[in-house]
Amino acid sequence: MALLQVEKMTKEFGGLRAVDSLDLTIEPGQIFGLIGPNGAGKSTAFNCIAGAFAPTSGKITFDGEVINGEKPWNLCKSGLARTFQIVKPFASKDVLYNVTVASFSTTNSRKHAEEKAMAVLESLNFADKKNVLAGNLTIADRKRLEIAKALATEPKLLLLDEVMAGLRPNEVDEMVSIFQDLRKQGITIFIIEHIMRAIMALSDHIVVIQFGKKIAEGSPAEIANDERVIKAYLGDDYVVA
Amino acid sequence: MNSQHINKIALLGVLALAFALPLVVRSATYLHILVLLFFYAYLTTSWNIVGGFAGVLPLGHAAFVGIGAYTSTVLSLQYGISPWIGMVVGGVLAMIAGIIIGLPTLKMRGAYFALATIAFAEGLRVMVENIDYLGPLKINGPRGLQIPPLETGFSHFMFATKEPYYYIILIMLLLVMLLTYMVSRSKLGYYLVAGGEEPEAAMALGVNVARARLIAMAVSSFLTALAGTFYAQFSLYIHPKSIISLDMSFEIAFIALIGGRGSIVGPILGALLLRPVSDFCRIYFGDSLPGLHLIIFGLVLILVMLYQPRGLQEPISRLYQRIINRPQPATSGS
Amino acid sequence: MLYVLEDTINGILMGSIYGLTAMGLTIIFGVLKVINFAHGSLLMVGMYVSYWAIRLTGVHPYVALILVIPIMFIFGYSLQKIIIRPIFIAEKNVREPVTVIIVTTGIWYILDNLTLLLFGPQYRSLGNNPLQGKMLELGEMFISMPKLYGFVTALVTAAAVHWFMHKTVMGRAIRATSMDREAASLMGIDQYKIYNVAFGIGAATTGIAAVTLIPFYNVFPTVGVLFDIKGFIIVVLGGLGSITGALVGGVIIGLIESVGPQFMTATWTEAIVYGLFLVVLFVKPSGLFGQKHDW
Amino acid sequence: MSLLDIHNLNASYGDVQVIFDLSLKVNQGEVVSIIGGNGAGKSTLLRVISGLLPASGGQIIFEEKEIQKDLPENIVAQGIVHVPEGRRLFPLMSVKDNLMVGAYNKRAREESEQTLQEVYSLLPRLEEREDQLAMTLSGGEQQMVAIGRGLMAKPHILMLDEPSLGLAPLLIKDIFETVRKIADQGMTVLMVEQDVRHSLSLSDRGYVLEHGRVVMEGQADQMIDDPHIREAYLGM
Repeated sequence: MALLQVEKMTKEFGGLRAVDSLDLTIEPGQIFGLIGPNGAGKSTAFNCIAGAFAPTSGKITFDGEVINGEKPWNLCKSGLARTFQIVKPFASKDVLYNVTVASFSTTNSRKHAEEKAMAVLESLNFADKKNVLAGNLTIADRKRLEIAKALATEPKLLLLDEVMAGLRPNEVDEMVSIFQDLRKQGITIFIIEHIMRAIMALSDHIVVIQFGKKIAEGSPAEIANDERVIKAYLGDDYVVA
Repeated sequence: MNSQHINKIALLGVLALAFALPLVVRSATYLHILVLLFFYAYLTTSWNIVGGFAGVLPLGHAAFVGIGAYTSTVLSLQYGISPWIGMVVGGVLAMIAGIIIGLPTLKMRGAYFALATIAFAEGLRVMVENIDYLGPLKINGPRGLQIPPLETGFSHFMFATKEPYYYIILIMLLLVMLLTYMVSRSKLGYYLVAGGEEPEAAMALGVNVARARLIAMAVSSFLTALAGTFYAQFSLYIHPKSIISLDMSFEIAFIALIGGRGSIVGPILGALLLRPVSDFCRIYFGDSLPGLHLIIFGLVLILVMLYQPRGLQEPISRLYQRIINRPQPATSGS
Repeated sequence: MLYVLEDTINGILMGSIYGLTAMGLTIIFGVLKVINFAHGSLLMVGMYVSYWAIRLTGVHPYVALILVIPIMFIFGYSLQKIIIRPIFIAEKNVREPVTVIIVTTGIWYILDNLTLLLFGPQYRSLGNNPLQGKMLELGEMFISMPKLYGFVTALVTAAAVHWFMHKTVMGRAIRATSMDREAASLMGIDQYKIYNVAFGIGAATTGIAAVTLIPFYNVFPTVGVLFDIKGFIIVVLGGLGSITGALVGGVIIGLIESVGPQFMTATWTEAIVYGLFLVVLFVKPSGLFGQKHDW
Repeated sequence: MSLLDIHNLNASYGDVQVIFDLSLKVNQGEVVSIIGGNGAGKSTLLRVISGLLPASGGQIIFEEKEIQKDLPENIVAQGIVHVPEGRRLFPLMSVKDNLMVGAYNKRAREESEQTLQEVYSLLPRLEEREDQLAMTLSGGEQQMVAIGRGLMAKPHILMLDEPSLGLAPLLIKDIFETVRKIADQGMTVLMVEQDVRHSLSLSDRGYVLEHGRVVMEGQADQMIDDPHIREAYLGM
């Protein structure tokens, strides 16, 4: 059974169709990439799935439950965690505090929550920064914190929204290996990313959308050579060599 | 001796000083000033649970003071019920009011919430001023209620001297500080801070921000009302214009903002700073320069917002850290 | 029946003056997105300026507008430029400028109490003036002349602001800034200067409101507080940022206050106003007119 | 000396560095395209030039004057006009008022009526719709207003940020046709685009950005079919 099933999802903003009858199927254990040119509707699709807003129509099924329009905090408890494109740390608090907020979603005890947060930080080689104020972190560390927070909620599906934007090439590589590790631990990953090199290296399966519609899907190699994809990215007069 | 030891000793020293103070301060005027200082510190600490941790700006907390004061006073005057019981009843009523007012407003943007709380407090004041009898209960409208000092004693919450009031409010303050300390280290505290700083991110991490704020509002209004009963028993006269006043609501917020929102010591610092200004201005310049203390409040508020927007608690605790760490430079991080 | 009609007319007249007192609040909010808690104090300052301008020159109250409008404009402009602007710049990246609200509260306290120091707590009334106690007799109804003047002034001011915002370069720049600060700066508009001007205009319209009030209303240091809270209620009722909304909100309050006492004691009407405010806030927080820029 | 000369520019959002040691120039009368995938730093570059985002290092020299420390409103006054990504019209203002706001700077203000007629003759649709509120226009029309509003400011250089963004293919052709007309009248244009083919076909020169750095530059007609561009966009 698919972990996440999106059927005929449409989202309109005042007559404008940002997402148009989109179908997606994510199998457990997959790293699933969603790409498309600027303004294609990726973030809108992402936000509908993550519960930031309800789709206008269509059906989203997660782990056997229909989750259309479900509140974000309930989605989190059912095992769906997300990161934000613009990272949102609790800036006046330290790293451990930030992650503990997240691990409270599975316990009421501060001691347990902190222990769990520490375990997540250690798994990401991040424990040495536990007392640093989140507002003082570098961007790479903020992205890492964002992932640590999402992981501390013990997700089955991790939604990643451009977590590599603004990272240096070596930091991107580090991020890629973190995600590969997570997959090994059995976490399914749904990723939107602009850095093609990374998404091509990571994904098992990629869906490309333009004007809110799916225009192609397949393995990274198939996508990179798909005529419709190349035209979507490079202009529709582009001569495909 | 490490800094943790110094902290403990300093804390004990301050506590001992606070308890010993009435032995030294024999003047009823100064004791009165101290009682009011602690009273405001208590109110601000209660305010801080919602106004500080949750990051919203309530500007009508005097309404809860009024609910507490009126409830216990009416119950004790008409039915002879001990103010201690009335205190709890008032707290519960205020909590219900806090939930009713918070339910629709806590989701709003900050300015709307601030306005809604002001309107609630002002509306309540106007109603109290208009009501002589609420069913069988005598509210006495604009004339207010006088508490005749008939029987003194603990169960009557009435004393001939100021010292007992001093100790009661001191203990109330210490308890409420302990409570906010515990809240700040609990799941609720974490959720309030997270929801106050980045509501969207907090929700994605499983935090029902509106519910956490509502709980904070309920706790805060309950605690605030308890101080209302104290005030009624201390001053023996309550009156809608003085106890449900905008000035009181704003003073609470000012103390918190100047001292430091969302910190445990912030309200104490704010009260230590502002209350004496207010009292001494009134004593010495009340006739010649009326309103001087409010001008000072306004100026201090603007300066703090300009240069220390997170309150004076921050630079002061930095200074304290530097002093206690001076003998031996910071050794280890653990 | 006639009483009700008379009260209704007087309620509309007084309500439009309320609307005029709140117009500056809504303009400032529309551009800066900040609720100016010192707005009542601006009105109070305007009333003292009008009072002294009329007293010292002995002119007809409305002639004093020549002095009051520029003085209040400069006052508002400077207040924003000197005190509020630095906070704005420091909080540039904050979604909601709560600190600015707090600072305007500080300004409120300073202005009210400084006035108390300077002029004392006593109520001052203009006393003998050409509009004092004047009534217009319509059949058996008596309509207050100073309020009628105020009503006309409120409409003229609203029309003038509308004209300014639509037909002048500065007005268009203000509207542009209120809709999209960044895009406006790409058009060469200095947003902080626009804030100064908007604050100046807000204060100037408040000064006009002060002139309409002064022929029949006492002035004292805390007079602003009454109008401050009324002003918040009016602009939220009408929809923050809307000038028509401010006038309509004002008229609603005016009507409740003047017709209400036919059915209940006068002070109860005040409670009804707060109740109505809370209901609107709960049911339709964007106000009756939404957050439209109708100017 | 070029009209616009950028040397070793660096820029960051907070502590995220987005532009690294970037150098580029635009000569009088040229059309220059900046292309590159999502997130390559193209829009950021325009935001730094127009003063919305401060540069953290390097120089921007425009008409022989350093401008990297100037405020946006002063940069417009000197003749650099930025038509932002996503149009950013003033939604509740009429088309005409939107255009008139474009002529806010002193240099443009005096000639605004005359410029308006020029813009109308270039974009006749706008005259038909001059009283309509901007928010009621279609995406293509909104982009036309945005470009017209930029022209109202009397630019010496017009910077266009993704004018084709979110538009259907037919409308994209219209927009590029308009840009072509503007260039033919002698306007210097610096354009950020995703639509490689269209933008390079009307440009004199082009730059390819990747991770905030220039990775390729050259004559537009030579770049147009270069396989490296595809690699830069699709990552393989």
